[in-house]
Parts: sequence; structure tokens; C-alpha cells
Amino acid sequence: MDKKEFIAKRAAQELKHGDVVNLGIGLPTMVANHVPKGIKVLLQSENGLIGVGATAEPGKENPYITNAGGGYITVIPGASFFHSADSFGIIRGGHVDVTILGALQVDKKGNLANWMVPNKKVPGMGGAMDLVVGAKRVIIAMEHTAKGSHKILEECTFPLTAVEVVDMIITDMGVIEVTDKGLELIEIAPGVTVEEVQAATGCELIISDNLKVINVA
Amino acid sequence: MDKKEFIAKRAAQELKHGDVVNLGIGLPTMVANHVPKGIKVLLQSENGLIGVGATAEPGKENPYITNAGGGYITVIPGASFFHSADSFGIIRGGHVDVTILGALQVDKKGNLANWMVPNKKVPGMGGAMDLVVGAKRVIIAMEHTAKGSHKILEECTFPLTAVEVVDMIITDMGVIEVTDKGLELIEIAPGVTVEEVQAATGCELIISDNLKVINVA
Amino acid sequence: MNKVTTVKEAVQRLKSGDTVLIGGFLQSGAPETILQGVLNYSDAKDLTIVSNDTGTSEMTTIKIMQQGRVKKVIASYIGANPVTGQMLMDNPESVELSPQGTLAERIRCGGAGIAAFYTPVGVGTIVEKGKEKRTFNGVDYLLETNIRGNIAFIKATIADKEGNCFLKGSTKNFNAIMARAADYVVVEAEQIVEVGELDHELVTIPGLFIDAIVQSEGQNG
Amino acid sequence: MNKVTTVKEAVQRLKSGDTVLIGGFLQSGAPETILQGVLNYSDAKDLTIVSNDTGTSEMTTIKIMQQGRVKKVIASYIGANPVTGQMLMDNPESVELSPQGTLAERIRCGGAGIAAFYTPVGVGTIVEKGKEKRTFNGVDYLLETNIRGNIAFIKATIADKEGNCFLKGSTKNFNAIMARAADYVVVEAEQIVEVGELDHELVTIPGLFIDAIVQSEGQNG
Repeated sequence: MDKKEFIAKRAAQELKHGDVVNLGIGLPTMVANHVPKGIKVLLQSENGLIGVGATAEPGKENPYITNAGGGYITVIPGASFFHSADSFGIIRGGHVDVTILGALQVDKKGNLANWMVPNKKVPGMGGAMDLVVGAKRVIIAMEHTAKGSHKILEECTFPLTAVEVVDMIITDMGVIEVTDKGLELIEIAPGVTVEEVQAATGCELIISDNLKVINVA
Repeated sequence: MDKKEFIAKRAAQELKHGDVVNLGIGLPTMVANHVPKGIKVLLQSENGLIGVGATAEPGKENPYITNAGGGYITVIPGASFFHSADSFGIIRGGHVDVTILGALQVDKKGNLANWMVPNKKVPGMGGAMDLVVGAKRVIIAMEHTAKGSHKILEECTFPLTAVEVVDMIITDMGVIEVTDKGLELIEIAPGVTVEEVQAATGCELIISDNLKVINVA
Repeated sequence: MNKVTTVKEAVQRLKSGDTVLIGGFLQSGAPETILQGVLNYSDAKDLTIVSNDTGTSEMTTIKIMQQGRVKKVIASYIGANPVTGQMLMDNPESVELSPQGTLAERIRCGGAGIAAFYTPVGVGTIVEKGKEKRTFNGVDYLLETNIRGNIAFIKATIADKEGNCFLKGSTKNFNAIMARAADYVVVEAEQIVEVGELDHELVTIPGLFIDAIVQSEGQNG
Repeated sequence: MNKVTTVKEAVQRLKSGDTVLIGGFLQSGAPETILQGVLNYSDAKDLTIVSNDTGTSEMTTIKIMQQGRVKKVIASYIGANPVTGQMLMDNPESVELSPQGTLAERIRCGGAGIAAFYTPVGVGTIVEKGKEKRTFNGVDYLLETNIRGNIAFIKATIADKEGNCFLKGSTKNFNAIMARAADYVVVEAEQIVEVGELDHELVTIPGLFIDAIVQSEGQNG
């Protein structure tokens, strides 16, 4: 299985029936394809809709329905639309149950850096700062390292998106919970050792007494 | 002509084509019946609509269309509806051109008291404070005195609705502009003398060099 | 996610000490069926009521107040409810009057995660008592803080079973903003339809804000 | 009060030094016909542009920027417009980045007479630089001030001749709030209809906010 698909599948297991969910661009968007059967979530898109459906089929794009990446999408029955101030009222007001986003860096306090790399062209934070502050639960879904260099750190070195907001980190190597005591590895990918996860992580991991193997069958 | 009708007719002359107007309950509501021909104004009601039409005919009340007094009304073509926060966004944001309201007291600085009488049951300010601060132009339409006692004063004695907001006072005796120098009588009712207006007013009036007689023919 | 329930069930969520947001503007869009349920099926007391006007003498809020269950009111206009007027005379601390636009904005901010805002309304009046005054670009403003409820009772014209609501005409008033500003939101709907029957563009309140839906037994409006 | 005019006429209201609110979200609901008019018929310069994203390389805002007519940008995401990115690198003061929700709320407040508000977004990040931080109920918030424009350019799906606008689907975005926050508002509409043809309940922007209406020549959306 592709790394990204593996991460997306595991992240989808975090969703509960009825959750209002906002998915970041890229890998997090793939989570929508793996929502467990019997579970209905409402996907919000910060540009102004709730009830995001599948990507529009080529040739069937509706120019009035786009997502936050500018892509043409569909909506499900019960969807609705609103302007940007109301959309971020939903987000900032704590009405989004879960947001799943990518990251450049996360640290042991749950600090998040996912909007700019120093000395590179700055794309702007878009809605990321609002989302991670406003959502009840923030899950980072990303590859464990960036071509071998650590992304999970003692302390973020890139400019922060927000302070102490991350609840969980889901990677190709494991599932980590952000706790008051630090980062706790609660699940590990099949065929990976705890030592390997630790070596790929820039801060000390607490290993759960009840460590499980990720099951995305 | 009835005093109130006289005042309402004169007040209606202040409206310009295209104005967004909010009329208070009571006498000011009568202004709507006297809008000059060829002039179209948009009446806003702070409970959440723009494009107020005539009062609903008995038996034809639409329960979904009421005004700020709870009365059943109609709407004109091009009307629209919105919630209270958006309604007061219109008002506070300076998008109402004129509000015409009654008053308990007005003073020479344009201070207004129109929401409570000390030691009487307090009805609450409703939307009055928002309206007089937000509207571009505030016109008071009222009888010149309250059964002989002054309502236009050196300084308001009742709790204020807002500070220095009144632009014009229209009464059964005259039309007064609030200027930097004080209250200037610019029009006088037919058959009334300047001395009578001054005697009915609790502060000194500046008499316009160009004093006209009110014409509501 | 069918949220339809009975009035009796829905009002069990009301607890003593709660702050309750009650939608409507006088009789327009008032959640009278739910309030009747509070009267009949709930004994919650020490309530703080947030309402534009606390209704009129003919409506139900006044009856709940007459049972001695309301300790505080936050409103903008109370001239049509003599019990609220009496409360204010007996104990000025028990009724907080907020200018109508300020009240609406405080509720909107409560739902939108804004802690407080600066408004020019109330400067130089008794409303400014105890509030920070601050000048921006030469104009004075008052700092007003947000309002949230433990529970909100609102009325809709049509609701689908997931809670998407259409509020017709001028019934949007405080209903549309209160729905966003409470931990638990009960809507009474004149008509309850299947999901998908309500036009996407007619949704005044997205269903995500709604926790329980009951059939309104009131008149239209 | 027929507000329909030509693009050429409408863009004459743009003056050098103006703050211009430009609606849309990337290509969605972007007022491209008006912006083409600015490119062709206006020589206003020293502009401050407020836009969620300043568009993409294929769109028109970038062309106006390439003419050297934009001195400042306020936006939340500029990754699709390399000229804005370059402006930021060349002169960090010339591009103000605001979190998207903060940007939206600043504009809404500009239209609603609110001077400033406290948001929890941006605390502990570079966004808090130079801003007041204040604690409400144990949570830190930043004070953000409102934004108004001298002029706004927006797009609607349908407008009636008095300016009542329907914005379909996700094209509401920044268009619906910018329409309320500028001294002069120009809307391009895909379809212009007589007053009364648009359902009261489908009005996204009441006509009172609109000063000029032009026929959009752009694609749908």
C-alpha cells in the first residue's frame, strides 16, 4: 500500500458519525475516500460550504462549487453554502469537530508549523491558523520524516501556525498522541520497530503500555 | 390638518430618491404615507428586512413578514430579509441614509433622550441607540412640547440615547437644524410666530436669516 | 443523523442555572412550542434568559418567569413583558439591557469565537457604565463581550431531519444567530422534511448547528 | 434607481491611492470583467489591494500588479500569484498577511461599524507582532482592526437593476462581505434582471450595498 494511502486510511478511523470535518489540501483530502462504512461525516470547506461530496467528474464541473484549493467538487444532499465570514465563524466558533492537516513540523508540546519555510517564498497561512485554533480536535496526517530529516521535534524551528493545538499525529510509521507528558506512541505500523520510529523522531517518545499495530485492512 | 400628519408630511420632504430609511414607531411611521411623488426610498426595519411596503390589510396578514413593532406588513419588489446581526450591520455600518425618530428630549448640542423616563418602568432601548449612532442623518419628528412642557432643551435631563447625533428637529411649530453654534430655526409653521416657537423651546434659538414658512401643501 | 425528537425529550437538556438563548422578535419566530414544553416538562430554575424582548404578555416566556424560575434577563426591549419590567424595578442587577445591535453582535460573536468587540453604540449613555472606552481613528467605542448559551431554543419554518433550517421572511431575526451560539440547540420547525428536500441556497442555518428538532405546534410565523 | 452601467464608466470611480477590495476565492467568483476594465480603462495607481489570494497567474490582478500600480497587498494566501510573493520578498512591509478568518472578519467589521475585535487566531505566531494581546476567561486573544475599502469589485450570479444580488454556491466567499465594506461597490453580474424577478429569499447581498452593476463577460462561476 502507498504510504499516503496508508496514512489516509488510518486517519479516517478517527472520524465519528456526525462529525463536522475539515480536511487540508493534499494527503488529508484523501481521507475522504476512506471514511468507514456506516459513518457519515460532514465535510466543510473553508471557502464557504458544508457537505462536500466527491471531486467533480471531468466534463461535469459545476463552476459554482469549488473547494478551498480551487478544485471543482460536488455536494451531498443537505449541503449548504455561506460567505467567508460565516465560514470562519463555524471554524473559529468551535463548530468543526476534527480538522486533519499536513505539517512541516510538530513538536512535543503540540506546537504546529505548517505554513512557511524560512527563506523560501511565503505562500501565506490561508485558513490554517484559524482551523487549528478553532477545531475541537487537530490531527496531523503526514509522512514521518521529510526525506529522512525529522519533522516531529523537541521544538519547532519554523514559524508556528499555532501553539499547543495538535492532538494526534498519524504517519506512515505510527500514531502519536500529544499528552501533557509529551508525545506518546500508541500505535505502530506493521513491520516497523519502536526503535525505528524513535530514530525517525526528533524528540523522545513515550511508548504506550498498550502499544498496538495499526490495522487499516 | 392634524399636527402629527403635518409633521410627517414635512419630514417626508427630507427624503431623497434612493435613500435607505428607518422610521421609528408611532408618528415617524406615518412619514411613509407622504413620500413625495417620483421619489423611491427603501424602508428598513431593524428586525430584519429592507423594502417595507404598506401595512397588511386585515385578513391578509403574512405571519412571516412583521416590522419592529410586531405589526404585519407587506414588502415591495426587491425587498430582502436578514437576521438581526446583519440588520444591525447595515445600521451600525452607516448604510442607513436617514432615520426619523420620536424623542422625549433633544438639546442644543444634538443630544437625544428617547428611551427612558426616570422613575418610570423602563422599556429598554431596543434598536434606538444603534440607529441614531449608525444612520448618516438623524431627524427627530415630534410635537414641539409635551403638553406645554419643553422637549427642546439647553441640556437633556433624561438618560441619553446618544451624544450629539441629531441633525434636524421637525415639529408642529417649525424645522430646526442642529448646527455647531446651536439650534437654528430654518422654517416656521404657518400662523405661528418666532416668539411663540422660542417660548415653546427650552434654549435660545438662532433664527435663520432666510427663515421660510413650512409648505406641506 | 436523524435529530427529530419530542418536545418532552428535548427540554430535558435544560438544567438549573443554565443560560438560555430564546429566539424570535416579539411574536415573530418565537419558539412557543418548546417554551410550552419547558413550562410543562422541565423544572429547571435559576435560569438566565437571553432574548431580544422576552416576548409579550400573551406568550410563554412570561409564564416561565411567573413561576420564579428566571434569575436574570439579558434583553434590548422589555416593554411588552411587564414581568421583566418589574424584575428590573425590584432588582436592577437582574436585568441587563443591551442595545439591540450590540445584543445581536454579542451573540454572533459568541458563536463565532470572537471574545469581544468595539462598538460606537452606547457611548455617553448609561450603557457605557463599567465598560472600557477606547478611541479608534478619533471615534469613541465601547468594548462589549460575547454571549453564549448552554442551550438555545429557536424556531424554523422548515427543517430537514439533519437540522438544515429555512427561516422565512423576517423570522430569521435572533433565531439565526442564537443557533450558532449555544452548546445545545433545539429547533421547532413548522415543517420537517427529508434531507435533500430543502434547496441548498435556502438554508438559513446549516444543520451542523442543530442538536434536536421538534415539531412546532404554533401558528405560522 | 437603475444602477446598470458600463465597465468603462464604473472603473472611473477608482482613484490613485485607493484601497480596493477584490472579491472571489482563487478563480471562484472573481470579478474578472471589472478587473479587465481597470487594466484597459483606468490609470489609477498606488493602489492597496485587499483580496483573499490576489488570484492566480492566469487571472487579471497579477497583470495590474505587473503594471506597477499596486503598492500594498492585504491577503491570506498568495501562493498562486508569484508577483505578490515577489513583492513580499522585496519589501516585507508591502504585503500584510492575515489569517483567512481574521481577514474575513476584519472586512465584515469594516462593513458593520465594528472598529476592532479579539480573536484567538494567531496567538504565539508572527501574526501577533505589534498587536495587543489580552486574556478573556483564561484564553489569549489578539486585537484585530477592521478593514474598509474606498471601492469594492465583486461578482454575482444574478443581479437585479437595483443591485439585489444572488451569489450561487461557493461564489459567495469574500464577495458577500466586501460588498458591505466599501464606499463604492461595483458588481459584475452574469445575468441582470428586472427588480422583483429575484426571489426575496435568494438575495445574498441587498441592493442597498451596490452602487454600480455591469454585465459580466466571464465564464460562469
